[in-house]
Amino acid sequence: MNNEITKATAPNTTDEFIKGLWKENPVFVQVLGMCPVLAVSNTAVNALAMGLATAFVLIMSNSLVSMLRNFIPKEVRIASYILIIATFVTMIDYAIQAISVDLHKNLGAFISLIVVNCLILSRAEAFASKNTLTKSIMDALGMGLGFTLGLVSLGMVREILGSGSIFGIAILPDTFQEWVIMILPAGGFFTLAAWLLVFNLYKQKRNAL
Amino acid sequence: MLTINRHTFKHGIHPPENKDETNGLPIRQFSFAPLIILPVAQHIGKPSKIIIREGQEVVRGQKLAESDGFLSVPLHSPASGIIRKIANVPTLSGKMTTGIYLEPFPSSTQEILEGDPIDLETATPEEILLGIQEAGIVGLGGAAFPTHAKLKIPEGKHCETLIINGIECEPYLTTDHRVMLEQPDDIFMGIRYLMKATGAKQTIIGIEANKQDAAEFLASKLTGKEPISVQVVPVKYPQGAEKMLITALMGKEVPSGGLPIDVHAVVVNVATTAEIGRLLPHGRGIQERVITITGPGVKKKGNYLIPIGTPLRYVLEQVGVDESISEVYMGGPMMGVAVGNLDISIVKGTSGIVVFNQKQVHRSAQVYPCIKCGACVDACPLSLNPSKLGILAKFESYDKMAEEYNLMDCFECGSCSFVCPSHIPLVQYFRLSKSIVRKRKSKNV
Amino acid sequence: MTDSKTIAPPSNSFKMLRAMAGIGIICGILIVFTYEGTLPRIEFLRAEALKEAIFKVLPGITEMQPYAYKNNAFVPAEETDTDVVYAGYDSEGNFKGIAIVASGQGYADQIKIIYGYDPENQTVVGFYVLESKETPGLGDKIEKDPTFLENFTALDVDLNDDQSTLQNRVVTVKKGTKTNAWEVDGISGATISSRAIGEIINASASEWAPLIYKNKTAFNSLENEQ
Amino acid sequence: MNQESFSQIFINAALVNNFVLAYFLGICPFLGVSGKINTAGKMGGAVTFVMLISSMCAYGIHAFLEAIDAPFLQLISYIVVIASTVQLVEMFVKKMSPALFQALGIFLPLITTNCAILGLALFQTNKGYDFFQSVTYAFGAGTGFTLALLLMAGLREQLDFAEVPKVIRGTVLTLVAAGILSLAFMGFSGLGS
Amino acid sequence: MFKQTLHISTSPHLVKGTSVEIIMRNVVWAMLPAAAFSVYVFGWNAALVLITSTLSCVLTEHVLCRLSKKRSTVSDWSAIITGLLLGLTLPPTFPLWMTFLGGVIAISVGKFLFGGLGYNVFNPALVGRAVLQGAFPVAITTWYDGFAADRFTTINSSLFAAPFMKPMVDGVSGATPLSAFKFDGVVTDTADLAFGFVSGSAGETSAILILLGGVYLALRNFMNWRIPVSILATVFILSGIFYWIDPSKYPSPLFMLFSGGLMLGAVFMATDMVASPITKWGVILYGAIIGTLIVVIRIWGGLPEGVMYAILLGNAISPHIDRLIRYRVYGTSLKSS
Ligand SMILES: Cc1cc2nc3c(=O)[nH]c(=O)nc-3n(C[C@H](O)[C@H](O)[C@H](O)COP(=O)(O)O)c2cc1C
Ligand SMILES: Cc1cc2nc3c(=O)[nH]c(=O)nc-3n(C[C@H](O)[C@H](O)[C@H](O)COP(=O)(O)O)c2cc1C
Ligand SMILES: Cc1cc2nc3c(=O)[nH]c(=O)nc-3n(C[C@H](O)[C@H](O)[C@H](O)COP(=O)(O)O)c2cc1C
Ligand SMILES: Cc1cc2nc3c(=O)[nH]c(=O)nc-3n(C[C@H](O)[C@H](O)[C@H](O)CO)c2cc1C
Ligand code: SF4
Ligand code: SF4
Ligand code: SF4
Ligand code: SF4
Ligand code: FES
Repeated sequence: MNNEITKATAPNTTDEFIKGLWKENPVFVQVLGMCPVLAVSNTAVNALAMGLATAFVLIMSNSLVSMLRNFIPKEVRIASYILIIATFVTMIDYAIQAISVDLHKNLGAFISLIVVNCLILSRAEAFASKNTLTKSIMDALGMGLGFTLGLVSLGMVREILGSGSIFGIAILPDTFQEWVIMILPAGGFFTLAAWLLVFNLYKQKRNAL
Repeated sequence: MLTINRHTFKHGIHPPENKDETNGLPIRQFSFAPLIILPVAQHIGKPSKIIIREGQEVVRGQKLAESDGFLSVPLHSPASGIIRKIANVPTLSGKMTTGIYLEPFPSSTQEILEGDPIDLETATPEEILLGIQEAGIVGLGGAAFPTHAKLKIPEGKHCETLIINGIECEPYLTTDHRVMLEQPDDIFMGIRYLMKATGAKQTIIGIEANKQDAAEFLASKLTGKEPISVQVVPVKYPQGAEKMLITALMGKEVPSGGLPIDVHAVVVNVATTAEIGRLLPHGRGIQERVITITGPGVKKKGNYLIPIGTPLRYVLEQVGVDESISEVYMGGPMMGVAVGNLDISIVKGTSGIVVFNQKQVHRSAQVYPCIKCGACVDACPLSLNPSKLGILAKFESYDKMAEEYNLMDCFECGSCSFVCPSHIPLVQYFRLSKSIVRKRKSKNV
Repeated sequence: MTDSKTIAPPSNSFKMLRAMAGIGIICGILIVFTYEGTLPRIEFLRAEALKEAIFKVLPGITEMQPYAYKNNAFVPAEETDTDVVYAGYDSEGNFKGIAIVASGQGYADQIKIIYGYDPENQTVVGFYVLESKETPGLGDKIEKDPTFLENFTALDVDLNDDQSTLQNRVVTVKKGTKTNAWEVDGISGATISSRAIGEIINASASEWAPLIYKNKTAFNSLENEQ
Repeated sequence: MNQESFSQIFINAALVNNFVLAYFLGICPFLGVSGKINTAGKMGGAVTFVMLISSMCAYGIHAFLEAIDAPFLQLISYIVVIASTVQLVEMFVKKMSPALFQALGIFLPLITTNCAILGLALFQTNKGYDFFQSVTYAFGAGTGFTLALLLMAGLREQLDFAEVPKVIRGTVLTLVAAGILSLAFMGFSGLGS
Repeated sequence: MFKQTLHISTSPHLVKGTSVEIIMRNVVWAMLPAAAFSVYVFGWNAALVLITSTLSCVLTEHVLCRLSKKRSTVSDWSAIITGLLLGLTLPPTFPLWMTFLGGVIAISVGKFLFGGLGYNVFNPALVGRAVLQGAFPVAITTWYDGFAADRFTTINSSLFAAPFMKPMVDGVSGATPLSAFKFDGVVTDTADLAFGFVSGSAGETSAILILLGGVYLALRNFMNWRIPVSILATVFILSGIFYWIDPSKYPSPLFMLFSGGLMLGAVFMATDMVASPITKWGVILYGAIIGTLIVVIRIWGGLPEGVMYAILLGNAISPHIDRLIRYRVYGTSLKSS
């Protein structure tokens, strides 16, 4: 379905890129792949790392799927996509471990869980399997960045209120009372709800005009 | 035999009774209005067929219209007089229907025309039913369902128990109370006819504890030779509803969607019974009925024997009402219908007229959302969930109401609306919802 | 999808096989290359982290050596061993103490810690949290709160007379009420987490301290094999 | 090796560290299938079942990969084996109970690509549970997932009949309710120790 | 004579004469003695917290109604209940800006988002408190002993912490009977508990007065007495069994009944009819579940007190209770022949 919308509204490659950032933002509009969004957005750094990792997998898998799209028979396409995605996830998992043990510890199992993030599978299925390499890369870039943007905007709110810092740098005075709830699971639910509310209000206002 | 029950049906409510002002006042004859207006559709079922012409002179008790099929009863003239007009008349529901304008002869003796008497000893059950139909009798308890139709036991069923409904649980009304005190012989005669017609093996007269005097009086008349007993039950609304009464007296429940005959019972109102006992031995038709006229807005409160067809405006002029009257109900305040037009007239089903003035009507208009206090759930005699039904009705989920929450069982007693602290018009919602569901169903069939 | 299950023509299933095999090969190559490429660095980082932790809990050491407890004796550990502790030595090769990893239920999830045990003085000499999901700002004070960490510079874990277990239970008491050397001063607002630490150390030390104390000579020499 | 007792593992997985409300796993089905109590219950049952099966598979795979010393294949083999198992379950359900299959709609196939399932497999490996501990863990996690789903469905069925502004109706309201539910589940913290 | 226009309404033409507003107003009256006593125990501190929480709830309700262009519903008194109850669950020296925030959250998140009066699936006051407890766990577990000599002359400085800033902790902080029991094994005397000579949140201090308020409401039929009875009975019986098994390890049932927020929760909070089941048996089951959860959390959980969590979980379960426990509709289950 996504594909039809895409074809009708996004004729050129820049549009493929832009749509993921805003109009079809995976977090705020499509509400896809919510688990990592909620779980690792308790700090901006985690959110950024997770977003980039997801974007990496998205770009790589979209490219490979697009390149192989004429080679993969329909019957085994989902299986091949999963295989491809799992490969890139394993790669990024090791890469992150090699960069920093701490970061890997913070992101926990959620790096591995990128495999099952339906955003990636749905892009492979709905877009990359039907479009050229460049378009697919643009699409993945847009979606990946849009996802990262969504994650980081959540992470920033949660980190500022929850720890008084942003990207680990304290920006509020020492006497600031942290809202511990923001780092707790409940805070994740609430922050996402608040962002979606803001988005809905904005949409409503725009439609009213 | 007089028994006093401690138990009755589950749930229900206790609205203020307000019966003391009229329950001691004997039934008094009402005068004839200068013009009597008779709608032909006075009962549930098919309206009767008019058999007189404009300008014709008629005698009191003469048939003006005859029954049109099984679910229909004739209409008798309440007075000797002249037919002025056959034209549309207003009714309680606001719709116009065909009716007869009758001008009684002034100061005529008002002798009553008699027909073929039905002899209790020799008549067959079928003949009794026919006699009841010919007498124009419908349920005087309020439903105005043709009594002979109700008494006809369907193929394959049988009747064990005849229940005489002397409950009168509506606040304010004392009609049945007075009938029981003043017409015991008619009642027992009626019972005999009814038992023969239905084949019932026993009769229970059910009376609420606030009419202990009537219960004791009727019990004192029992000879012990007939299988008739009087049972007193605790006061609770809506005990008069036949399902509740059966549960209170017999401890049985009428199956959902079923009729009393499913538990081998037939329920007849006590005034209906008295009317049968009075009319059948003489082959007469019904021309008048007992009506309680009461309420804070009425000057001469009382129980009156009023000719059918008397215009409401005339009735109120005769008894005198306050300047500031603001609501008039036909029937009691719990189930009765508010009158919008005083030009309607008394019909066979009218059991009371209650008049409220400004003060009583001053109720809080503020409707709050349902706070799920559960008062309605604990009030509903049928154990429905009015809270849920009300919310569903608000969101127009009528099918869900009917399928999952037994909407169609609701008999619109209004207990839920009475107790609701949020003033949600629950029963009003349910009436509407039921009619919509019925319409949808009939469309689908 | 339709339900008709027609048998795919051979050419088609060959294509499928070819595709899967091709993808499998590509993926395999990618994974193995990444794994081989990153493994040394990952192992290095892990070892560094462990070493750092051990050096933290055993002040003054410069070398360490893992030992495994096998067949009632401590022997230098091999890679596959499970019950491993780490002996620490100063620059002159003197045995300074043992670092022990332990874990237990905290407020949020399992807490994994490492602590240093000095069999000579029968005290805990250092403490470090390896893994915890305790609430930031509350329970995570067990990692940062200096007065709490102070508890573990000389925590008494004396053995009882027959050297079978601890003389006194290690207990966490309310903040500011510590009176005995075997008590841990709790953190107010994080009573549960700080108690959990006390309990973890108590349980682990009751098990390990008698073994280590009995066999302390086993650690005396640093086998220089690297 | 892990010393936790079965009851401890179960309570931890079901209540204290509820997969949905504390670990954020399986949020998508949680948001997607919690509209009706009936479907929620079936989905919960299906997920629990798949969890039990994949937990056993994962235990086996892990042992095998340990033996051949190929930890880098963990993720790929977990996902492939779990996916095929679910495929089998799906075919089985479709055959045995077409009504159930209909009710679960598109969600049964999506269970495969549900992080709660994969997360379970990864966590049990990380925690070093033995076979029976793993199965207990899977059962606890499935129970917790079902519980969260059912509670949410009950709330949402009620909220369907609330006068809520349009901008809030739907996902926003569900997330807020989930947040409060997650706060309420914090009451269980410390239980399984 | 009949110039009057007649009102046409549909039956029933009689109503019982209660209204939501009357019920809510009476609940406020019933809470006032307990509130007044907490002021007596904790001085102006408690008064300020109660006033702030109430004001903030009422204000939030008013503003939200205005923003959504609805008639203000402040006059139904329910926001006042929410505010008072929230205040009663907080420590008497809780910073006022946090108290205010709690009120805003209670009404906006706990009530308004779900559709306002009658639609909230959770108890709004407890939503407010749960969020506060999640956000500021230290401040909300910092207790002071009651009956301080200067309680009517000075005000604790932590009340006036600048908005969004940490409160300064001064004065002596005391342990609540429950945390004293859980962490130090100290049992407080039951009479002290019942009459309020303990530290704790404002509403924890006077079990007797709360109980009296509850009896008043139950007698006037403004409250479902089955809920508190079922909760208290469950707690009493369950903890009685454990106490009987091992009195040295488990607290006595009387201690359980009169300590912590149990009384307040059972009488005033679990009884919020909006978020509780509707049938008699449903309500009893609901009470039993809450009671069990309280005992489980208090005895085996990590936290000393579990009333709030237990009631919120009870709220979440109550739609299911209403679905499973319904009255048998008259005449059903008998076959219509
Ligand atoms: C179409 C129709 C058929 C009825 N058939 C019977 C019947 O066969 N037997 C009977 O006892 N009552 C019958 N009734 C009457 C009702 O069951 C009931 O007695 C009547 O509505 C008055 O009862 P209530 O005033 O308690 O509601 C029938 C009613 C209607 C509308
Ligand atoms: C809510 C409700 C209340 C009723 N109250 C009475 C009553 O007080 N007295 C009465 O005779 N019938 C009452 N009825 C009507 C009875 O159900 C039943 O129709 C009647 O007793 C049958 O007798 P009838 O056909 O002779 O009127 C009530 C019906 C309903 C639905
Ligand atoms: C959101 C939240 C998080 C909490 N996190 C922790 C924690 O990580 N560690 C801990 O010991 N207690 C934690 N608690 C528990 C409370 O702070 C608890 O009341 C406290 O440990 C009691 O100790 P006190 O008597 O020292 O105040 C938490 C409570 C809440 C509400
Ligand atoms: C007996 C009773 C108890 C109540 N308890 C609460 C409560 O604990 N919290 C609350 O916010 N409102 C309470 N209310 C008020 C009211 O029900 C509440 O504002 C609604 O939940 C708002 O929809 C109570 C009302 C009554 C009658
Ligand atoms: S595939 Fe995953 S992310 Fe997508 S809807 Fe399902 S559970 Fe959610
Ligand atoms: S592939 Fe995913 S996003 Fe696309 S229609 Fe299916 S579920 Fe929706
Ligand atoms: S009107 Fe209907 S729902 Fe209401 S109490 Fe009467 S029978 Fe029950
Ligand atoms: S009586 Fe009114 S407010 Fe109470 S539950 Fe019923 S409908 Fe709701
Ligand atoms: S279920 Fe976790 S991302 Fe969807």
